[in-house]
Amino acid sequence: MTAARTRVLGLLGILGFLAAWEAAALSGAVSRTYLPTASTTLARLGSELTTPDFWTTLADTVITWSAGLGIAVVAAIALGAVVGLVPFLDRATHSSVEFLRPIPSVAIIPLAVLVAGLSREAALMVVVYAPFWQVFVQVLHGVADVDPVAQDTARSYGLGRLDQLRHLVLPTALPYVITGFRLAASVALVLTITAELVIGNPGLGRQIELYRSAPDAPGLYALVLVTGGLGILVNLATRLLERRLLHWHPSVRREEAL
Amino acid sequence: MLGPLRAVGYAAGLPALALLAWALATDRSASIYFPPPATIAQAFADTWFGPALTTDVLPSLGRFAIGVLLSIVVGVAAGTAIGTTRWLRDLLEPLLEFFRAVPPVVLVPVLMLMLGIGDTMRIAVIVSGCVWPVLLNTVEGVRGVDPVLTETSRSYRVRGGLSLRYVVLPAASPQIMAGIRLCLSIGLILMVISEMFASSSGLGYRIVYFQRSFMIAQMWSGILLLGLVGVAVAGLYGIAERRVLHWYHGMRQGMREVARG
Amino acid sequence: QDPPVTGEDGNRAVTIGALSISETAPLWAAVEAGVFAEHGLDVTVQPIQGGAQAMPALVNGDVDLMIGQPFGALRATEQGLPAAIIAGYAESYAEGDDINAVVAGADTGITRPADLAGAKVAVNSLGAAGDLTIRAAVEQDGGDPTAIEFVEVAFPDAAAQLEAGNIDAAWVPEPFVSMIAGAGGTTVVYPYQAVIPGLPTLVVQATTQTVEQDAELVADVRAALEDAFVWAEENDDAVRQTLVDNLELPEEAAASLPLPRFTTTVNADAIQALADLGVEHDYFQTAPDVDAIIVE
Amino acid sequence: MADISTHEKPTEAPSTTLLSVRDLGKTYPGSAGSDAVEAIRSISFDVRAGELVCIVGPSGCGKTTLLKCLSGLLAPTTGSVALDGETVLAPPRKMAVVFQEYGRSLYPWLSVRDNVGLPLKSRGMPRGERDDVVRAALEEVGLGQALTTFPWQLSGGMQQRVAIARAIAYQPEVLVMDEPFAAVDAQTRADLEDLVRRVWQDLGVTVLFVTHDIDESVYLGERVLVLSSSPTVVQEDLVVDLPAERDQISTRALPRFTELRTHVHQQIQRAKRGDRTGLPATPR
Amino acid sequence: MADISTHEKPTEAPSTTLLSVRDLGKTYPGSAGSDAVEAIRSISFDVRAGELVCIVGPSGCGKTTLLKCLSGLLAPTTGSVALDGETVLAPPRKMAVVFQEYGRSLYPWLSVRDNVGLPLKSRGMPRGERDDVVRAALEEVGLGQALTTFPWQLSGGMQQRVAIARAIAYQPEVLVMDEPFAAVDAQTRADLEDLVRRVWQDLGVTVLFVTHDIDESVYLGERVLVLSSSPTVVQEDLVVDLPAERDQISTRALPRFTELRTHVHQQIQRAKRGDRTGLPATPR
Ligand SMILES: Nc1ncnc2c1ncn2[C@@H]1O[C@H](COP(=O)(O)OP(=O)(O)OP(=O)(O)O)[C@@H](O)[C@H]1O
Ligand SMILES: Nc1ncnc2c1ncn2[C@@H]1O[C@H](COP(=O)(O)OP(=O)(O)OP(=O)(O)O)[C@@H](O)[C@H]1O
Ligand SMILES: [Mg+2]
Ligand SMILES: [Mg+2]
Repeated sequence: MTAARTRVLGLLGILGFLAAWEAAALSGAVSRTYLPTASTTLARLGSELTTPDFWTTLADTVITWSAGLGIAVVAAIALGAVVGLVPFLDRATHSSVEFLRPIPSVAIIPLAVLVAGLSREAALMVVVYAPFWQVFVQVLHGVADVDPVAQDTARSYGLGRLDQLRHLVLPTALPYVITGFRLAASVALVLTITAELVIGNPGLGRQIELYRSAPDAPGLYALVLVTGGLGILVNLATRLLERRLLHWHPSVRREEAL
Repeated sequence: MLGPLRAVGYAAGLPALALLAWALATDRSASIYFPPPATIAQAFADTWFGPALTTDVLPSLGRFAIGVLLSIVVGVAAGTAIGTTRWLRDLLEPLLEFFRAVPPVVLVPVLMLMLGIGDTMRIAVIVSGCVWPVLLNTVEGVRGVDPVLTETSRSYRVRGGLSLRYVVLPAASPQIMAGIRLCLSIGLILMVISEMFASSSGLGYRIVYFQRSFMIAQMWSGILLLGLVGVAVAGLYGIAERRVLHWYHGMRQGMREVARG
Repeated sequence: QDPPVTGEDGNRAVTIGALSISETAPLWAAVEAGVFAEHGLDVTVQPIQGGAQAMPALVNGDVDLMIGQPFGALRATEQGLPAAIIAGYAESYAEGDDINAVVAGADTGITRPADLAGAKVAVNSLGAAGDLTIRAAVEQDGGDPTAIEFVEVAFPDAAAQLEAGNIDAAWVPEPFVSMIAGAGGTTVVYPYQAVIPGLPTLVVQATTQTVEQDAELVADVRAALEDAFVWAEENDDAVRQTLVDNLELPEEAAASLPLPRFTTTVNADAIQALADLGVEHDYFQTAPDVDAIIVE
Repeated sequence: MADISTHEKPTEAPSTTLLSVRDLGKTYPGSAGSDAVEAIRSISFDVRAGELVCIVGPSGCGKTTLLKCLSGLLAPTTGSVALDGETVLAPPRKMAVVFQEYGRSLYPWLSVRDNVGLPLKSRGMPRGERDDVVRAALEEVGLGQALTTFPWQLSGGMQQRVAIARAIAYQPEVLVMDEPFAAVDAQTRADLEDLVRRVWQDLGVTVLFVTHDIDESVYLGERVLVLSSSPTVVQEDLVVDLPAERDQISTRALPRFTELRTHVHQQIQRAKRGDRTGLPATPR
Repeated sequence: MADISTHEKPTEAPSTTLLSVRDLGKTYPGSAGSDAVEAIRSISFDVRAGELVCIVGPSGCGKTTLLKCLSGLLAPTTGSVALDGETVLAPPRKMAVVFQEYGRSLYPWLSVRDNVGLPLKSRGMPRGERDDVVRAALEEVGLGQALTTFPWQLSGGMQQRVAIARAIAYQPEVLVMDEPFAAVDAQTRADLEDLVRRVWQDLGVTVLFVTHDIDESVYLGERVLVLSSSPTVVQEDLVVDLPAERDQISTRALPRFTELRTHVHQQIQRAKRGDRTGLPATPR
C-alpha cells in the first residue's frame, strides 16, 4: 500500500516536472532550438530506444560506470574502515586526505591518459577518484558513530577486531555507507559521461557530445533523460537494498510502522 | 589533547614522505608530466604570489564560500523538510535523483541561459553539485533520529522550530556534518568546473588553462594550491565540528581514552 | 621503441588521434574505403577531445599520430614537449567564405573587427589561435586588442549564449557560422583569413621520437594521406556520408557543410607568421623554432 | 484472606472522570520475518481527576504500550482513550511522561538545565521564570549542582532523576511515569516516592505510575491496577485504603499495608503463571 | 544493634584471591565547559575465586565506574585492578558484563538469538552447540519463544533479560552485573535471583553484583560492599552469614536476614547523608 503510494507520488513528481518543462519550452522564453519541448524529447527518446546502436552505447557507459563505482566503493569501504578504526592512521592520513579530496577529476585526466592511454582504464581512473573520497569520508564518519555502550559490550565479550568490524562497526556505519553509495553512484555516472566526452571512449558521453556539436537538441536531451533515468534506477535499487539491510534501523522501522 | 608538536608531526609526516618519494621518482625518470618538486615550487611562487592572487584566487574562493554556505543552508533546510515529511520525500526523490545524475556539461549551458555568465551562474554551478551530500545526509539523519527522542519531544509538545532547532537537527548533526565535510571538497571541485565555462579568470580557469597549454609545472602548482586550500578549509571545518558536535565527541571520549591507554 | 605492430593481413597498425569535428571526415572516410590499407597501414582513428588530453597519449605511444591545431604543437614545444609537425592536413581559405568566423549577435551593432574592442567575445578555448588572430584582426582594423573581453564558450553553446545576450560575438566554425548568421547574426570577420590567409587549421603531429626512429611510418602516412585527399576529392558523397554516420550530422547539414581545403603540404610560412604573432601578443615567452618543428 | 475491595465503576458523577480507557487493544504489526504481536488484548478502566493509580504487571505484559497509547504516542489498534471526554489522538497538553528508557529520552546535546527547560521553553515560559522552575525541580531530585553537566556525564540513576525533574518542572495535570525509580538507590527511591506523593497532594495532579516494586505500588497508590500477562487484560483493580498521610516507616509497618502487598504479590504471581480464571475472555 | 561482622583482609593463602582492587581512583577529565569529576577516590578490596559479592551505594557514587574499571573498559586514574595476579589493562577473557544501559548494549541489527550467540560465535563455538546454549540461556530467563525477534521489539524487562541470558550463555569465570534486574517485575526478579545463585553454585563463577535493592543484596550475596557517597571509598565490607541454601520465602523470613538488611539500610542512609566518620580520609 505504502509502496504503491510511493510509486504514484514519485511518478507525479516526474510528471509535474515534465509538464513544467513543456510549459517553459512552449512559452518561448528560451528558443526551442536550444530547449526542445518535453514531448519532442520523449518522442526522440522513444526512437533512440529502438536503435541497436543506442543500446551498445548505453552498455559501454554502464560497464565503465559500474566498474568504476564498484572499485571506488569497495576500496573506500575497506580503506575507510581501516583508517577509521586505527586512530594512528586516521591522524597520520588526515592532512593528505584533505589535500587530495578537492582535486578535480578534470585535472587528473591528462595523467590518467599518460598512465593508461586513451582507454577504458583511463576513464576508470577518472571515474573512481572522486566517488572514492565521498564513500571514504562517509565511512570514516560512520565508523566513528559506534555507540559507546555497544562498543563496550563488544570489548568485554572478547569480540576480536574482525568480529567487531563485521558485527558492530559495519552495521553502525551502514546508513552512512548507503548514503555514500548513493552520492557516489551519481557522481560516478557524471564522471563516466564526462570522461567519455573528454577522453573520447565510446559511450553516452561521446554521443552527447556529438549531438551537442551536430547540433541536435532533442537528441541531446533524450540522452540526458537517459542519464537521469539511470540515476533514478540506482536510487530505486538502493532503496530496496536499504529496506533489507536496514530493516532494524529507526529510519526504516518508523516508515514500515506507519 | 594532542601536543602542538605532535599535531604538526601528524599533519606533515605523510606529506613529507610523499614529497620525498616524488622527488626521488622525478629525479630518475624525467617525464615532463611529473616535474620535480623544486620546479613546482618555483612555478608556485611565480604563478600565485602576484596579481593572480587578487584576480584569480580570491574571487574564486569568494564564490566558493558563498556557494558552499548556500548549499549548506539549502541542503539542511530542504533535507529537513524532505526527511520529516514522507509524502514530500516520495514526491521529490525520483526528481532529485534525476538531476543528480545530469552531468554539468549539459546542465551548465542551461544555467548560463537562465542566469547569464556572471558570478551568479558560477555559484549556481557550485550549489548544483554540493547541495547533494548535505541534502542526502540531512534526509537520512533526520529519518534516523532515535524514536525515543522524538517520542519525548512529541509528548512534551516541543514542536515546530523549537523541535527542529533543539531536537531534530542536533540528533541528525553527526550525519549532517559528514555531508558538510563532503560538501566542502566538492565545492572546490565545482569551483574549478564552474570556471571551465564562459570565463577567463579564476583559480579553476588557470588550472585548466595551464593544462591545455602544456604548462605542466604551473598546472601542478595550481593543484597544489587547490589541495592546500582544501587542507585549510578542512581545518576550519574541524574547528566548527568540534563546537557543533562537542557533545557527540564527549560521549565517545571514554572510548577513545581506552584506545589510547 | 616498440617493434612495429602488424595486423593479421600483414599491415602495420597505426593509431591516429583525431578530433570529432567535421574536418576529420576525409580521414574517416578514406580509412573506411581502404586507402590506407593500400599503403600497408591498418589505421584506427581514435577520437580525441583536444590537445591537452591527446598529447599525453602521443607521448606514451598510445596514439602514433595526432591531427591537431598547429598552435597546439607550437605551444607544446615551447613547454618542452617533443612535438613535431609531419604533414599538413586542413587549411582555411585565403579568400572567399572561410570555415570559421567571428559572428556578432543581431542587435549588438558590431559590424567590423574594430567594434569588437570593448565587446564580450566567445572563443572555444582561450590562449590559442582563435583569440590570437582575433586580436590581430582588431588591431589591423584600428581597434584596441586589449579591450576585447574574451570568454570561453564551447562552439555548440555559442548560438544560445549570443541569443541570450550573454556574449556580444563568438568565434565559431561551420556549421555554427551559418546557423547564427541564419538567425540574424552578423559575420564580423574571418580572423584566419584576415590575419594569415590560408592558415592551416589542422596538421598531422607526432613526437620527435617517432620522427627520428620511424621515418618509414612518417613517410607512409604522408603518402597515404596524400592519396586519401585525392580520393576524398573524387568521393565527396562518401565523405559527407561519414559526417552523417560518424558525427551524427543531419543529412541536409552534411550535404551543404563547407569543408576546408585539404592538403598534406605544410604552409610553413603561415605557421611562422602565427608564431610571430604569438610572440608579438605575448602568447609565447620564447619564439618557437618553427623550422625545427616542421619535419618534411 | 484479608478483605480486599476492588474498584467498581465509579459511582460519582461522570464529570469527575479524567481519563477513560475503553476496550483498548494494541497489536504491533509484524515486520519482515516476524509475526504480529498482540501486546494488549483489551483494557478498560477510568481514572478520576486527582487520582494516583499504580500499574503493575509481569514483564512484557504491555504496561509501556498502554502508557504510550494513553499519552497519544501510539495509536491503539482497537478501542479508545479519552481525556476529559476527548479522544486522545495526539499527545495532549498538560501531560508529562517519564519514559522507561530514561537514558535515551534525554537529549545528549543539551545540558541538564536545558533538557529540563526545553519543554517549558516550548510552552513560552520566559527565561527567568524557567530557570527558577528548572533549578527547583532539579533540587527536588537532588541534582541541584548538576545544572551544566550533560546527561552522558551522569550516572544511570542521575539520568533517571533528570527525567523525573523534567516531568515535574513541566507542571502537568497528568503525570505518567514508567518505572521511574528503577535505577536509583533505596534511600533516594524513598525520597522520590515521597516527592511524588507531595506533588500529587499539593498540586492535585493525576498520576499514572508503572512500577515493578509491589511495596512501592501499595505505598504510593490510591489504587493499584494489576495487569495480566499477555494477552493482556486488567486482572484486578484494587483500592488502596491506607491513610492519605503516608510515611515511609509507619505506613509500611501497618498490618493493612502487609495485607495489601501480599494480595498484590499473589495477583502478580497468578498473572505470571498465566492463570486467567475469572478474567474476561474477550473474543478474538 | 545486632552483631555484624565486617570482612577483614582474607586470612587464606593469597592464591585464592581472584580479583584484587588496590587504591582504585577514577577522575573523569572535564570536557569543554565542565569540570573534572572525581567519581571514585580510593577503593580497595579483594574478591576470592567463587565469591558472590554484592555492591550497593548511593546513586552516582561510582558503582558503574568501578565495574568498568574492573572489567578493563576504563583505565583507572590511580591504583590498579589485578585479576588472577595480572593487572587488568584490557577486557579480560572469561569475564561477562551485564550493563546498566542494557538497551544500548543489545545490537538492534541482530535478532535476540544472534545477540546472545555473537560472543560464543566469536569464541569459535560451532553452530549446533551454540544454538543449544543460546536457547537454554534464553529459556532460563523466560524468553525461550523470543529467539527470532529483534531487541527493539521487546519490552524493557525483556531486553534486560536478553542481556542477562547473553552473560550466562557466555559461561564466564567472572560475572559482572550492573543492576541487572532493575526493569523486571517482582516475580521475575525472584526467579532471576535464584537463577544467579544457581549458576553461581553450579558453575563456581565469581559474581560481582551491583544492586539498589537492599533485600536483594543480602539475599543474593555472600558479602555486601557498601560504597560511600562521592568522593567514594568502601564504607563497609559486610559478610552475609546466611545459610548457603537460600529460598525466597524462608530465607527472607529469617531474623538474621532482617538484621542484615536493616544494617545495610542504615549504612546506605549514612552514605547518602555523607556521614564519613571512620572512613579513611585519603589525602588528595
Ligand atoms: N516496537 C515493537 N514491535 C513489536 N513488538 C513490540 C514492540 N514494542 C513492544 N512490543 C511487544 O509488546 C509486548 C508489550 O511490551 P511493553 O513494552 O508494553 O511491555 P511492558 O509491560 O512495558 O514490559 P516491561 O515491564 O518489561 O517494561 C511485548 O511482548 C513486546 O515484545
Ligand atoms: N563519562 C563521564 N564523564 C564525566 N563524569 C561521569 C561520566 N560517567 C560518570 N560520571 C560521573 O561519575 C560519577 C559516578 O558515576 P557512576 O555511573 O559510576 O555512578 P553509579 O554508582 O553507577 O550510579 P547509579 O547507581 O546511578 O548508576 C557520577 O557523579 C557521574 O556524574
Ligand atoms: Mg515497559
Ligand atoms: Mg550505575
